[in-house]
Amino acid sequence: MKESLLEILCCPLDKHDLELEDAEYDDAGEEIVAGTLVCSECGERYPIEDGIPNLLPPDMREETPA
Amino acid sequence: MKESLLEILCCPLDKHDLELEDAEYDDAGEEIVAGTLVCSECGERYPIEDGIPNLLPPDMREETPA
Amino acid sequence: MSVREEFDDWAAEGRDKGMEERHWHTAKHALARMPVEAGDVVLDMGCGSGYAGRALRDTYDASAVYGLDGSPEMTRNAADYTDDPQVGYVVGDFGSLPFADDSIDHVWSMEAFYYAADPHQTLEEIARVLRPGGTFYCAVNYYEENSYSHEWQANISIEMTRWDRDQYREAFRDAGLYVAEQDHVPDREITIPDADAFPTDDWDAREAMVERYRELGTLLTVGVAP
Amino acid sequence: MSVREEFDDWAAEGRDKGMEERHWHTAKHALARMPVEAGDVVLDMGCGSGYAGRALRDTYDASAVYGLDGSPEMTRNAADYTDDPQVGYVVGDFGSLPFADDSIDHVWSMEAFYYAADPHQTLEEIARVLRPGGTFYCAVNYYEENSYSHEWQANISIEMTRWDRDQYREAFRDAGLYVAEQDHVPDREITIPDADAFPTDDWDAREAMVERYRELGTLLTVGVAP
Ligand SMILES: Nc1ncnc2c1ncn2[C@@H]1O[C@H](CSCC[C@H](N)C(=O)O)[C@@H](O)[C@H]1O
Ligand SMILES: Nc1ncnc2c1ncn2[C@@H]1O[C@H](CSCC[C@H](N)C(=O)O)[C@@H](O)[C@H]1O
Repeated sequence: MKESLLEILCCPLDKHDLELEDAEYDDAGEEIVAGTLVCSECGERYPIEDGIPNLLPPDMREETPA
Repeated sequence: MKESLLEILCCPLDKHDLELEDAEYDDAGEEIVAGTLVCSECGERYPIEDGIPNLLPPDMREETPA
Repeated sequence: MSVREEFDDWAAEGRDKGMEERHWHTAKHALARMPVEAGDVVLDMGCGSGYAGRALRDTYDASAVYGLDGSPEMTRNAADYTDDPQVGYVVGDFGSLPFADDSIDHVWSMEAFYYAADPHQTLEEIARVLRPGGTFYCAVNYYEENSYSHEWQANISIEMTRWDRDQYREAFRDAGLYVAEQDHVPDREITIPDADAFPTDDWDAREAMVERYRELGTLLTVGVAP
Repeated sequence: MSVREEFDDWAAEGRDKGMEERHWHTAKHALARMPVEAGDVVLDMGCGSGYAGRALRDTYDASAVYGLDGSPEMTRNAADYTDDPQVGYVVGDFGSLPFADDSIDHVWSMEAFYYAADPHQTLEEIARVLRPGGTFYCAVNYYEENSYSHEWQANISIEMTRWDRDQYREAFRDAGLYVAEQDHVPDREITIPDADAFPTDDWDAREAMVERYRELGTLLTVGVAP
């Protein structure tokens, strides 16, 4: 995902802003390939997997088997 | 024209309500076949001819030759 | 010549019926998209023979449909063709609509909008009479991308507005309307002869006729009042 | 089974590509009507293979298109098919959209809306994320009038919403969206064999196949945020 997507993304639960943690970028430094999005209000954590943020509400998210 | 049309018609110039004068009705009393619509604000007069109100702005209206 | 004089002549010559037949090919598809509910009040701007308003009443059970036209003869013809007491006609001009603010649920106009002396003012008038959420369905065959229509101006004394797709959307927004849709509605009904019939009286090449009717068709722009 | 499980399986089996091919027949006509301007941000809800978002970017020069899907595998496939850096994907659920209020110019959804667990809530979410004047193009093949689609429910564990035309319009309005348009978009591309080929494996009679594809087609409802 691109950083610009962060401008409009929000926590699916309470619609508050998300903060990016532990970001890993691609070689060009343009795409975030891994990291965590953390709700600035409720603290819920959403993973970025293969460059795609998973913003399913936590009860609908299941960990992909390794 | 039906009287119900009067509810939404207005003077094309100043958009004020119109008042019906000298109305002639058809035999069933449902259609106004002739009469005059008069603007309650500017006093401009609009004819009803063959049951059809002529609400052209006065400078665009020409009298139909007899 | 004024709109009244020009189109009174057309009406007297019976051209209202010819237009109805040709325009119906595409108008019916656009009319079928309108979100008219039972009880709505619909305005047909530049109604000509009035066929579109009658179709709307028949299809949607609108409580009233009014055809507005600048030509008294057109409205007289239209009234003659109409049995339905819920369909009425008004002589009036696009530039100063004789309807109260927010009094109309939906406005329809086929092959008429571009005759407005000031199209921007007409759009503002439409935005004024529409209630919030009401739609303006504006269908035209005369527009920039349809190069085949450009020559029409030579045959008529009234100055016609020739906007392209973008200009329609921009003008709608300038008048405060949201743009919900823009589309080319193809005419699939007009008969296009086999290649060996070309050139015909009107068309040099079959491809041109296909482009004009099947591809460009009628430009429909749908606005919504905020 | 959850949406995630069900559609992860579909994605793994390559059904995303099969849907893309079939849905494109009607989707492209609806996409072509969207009033997307250069610089707009568009959301494709239930993007599957992501073909619609890619087409929107190519056609309109939207500044960004985001495909949202509840199936991580679908978004992974979609990302694999996509070169364009202005197209991104998000795993998320229709019921709680991870987008800020007024952050989206237009929302597109093909053959996906009716999987929403609570379609009314989903419409409210769409109305929330759309900026004023933004549109929601909702295209479905599974709907009440299309009786041929009713049997699909038997093949899937997710409960599907089967509204008719009126219910779509009413639900849009209940969620605060204006309804700008409703239409049946015909599929003119699917091959319908000659009468003597019937019954086929899937169709008893030719008339039924004609009704399903050429007449009923895809139900499109267009909403506009106030
Ligand atoms: N400025 C104006 N005000 C009101 N009516 C106008 C107008 N300019 C043109 N018209 C009317 O618009 C019509 C255009 S011809 C189209 C008629 C009809 N809608 C159809 O589809 O066949 C004519 O009847 C003409 O009288
Ligand atoms: N509740 C929900 N939230 C998010 N995505 C959902 C969903 N229910 C279904 N979907 C997604 O919607 C898609 C429906 S299949 C249609 C895919 C694509 N629009 C096309 O036209 O081919 C699937 O990819 C599925 O994963």
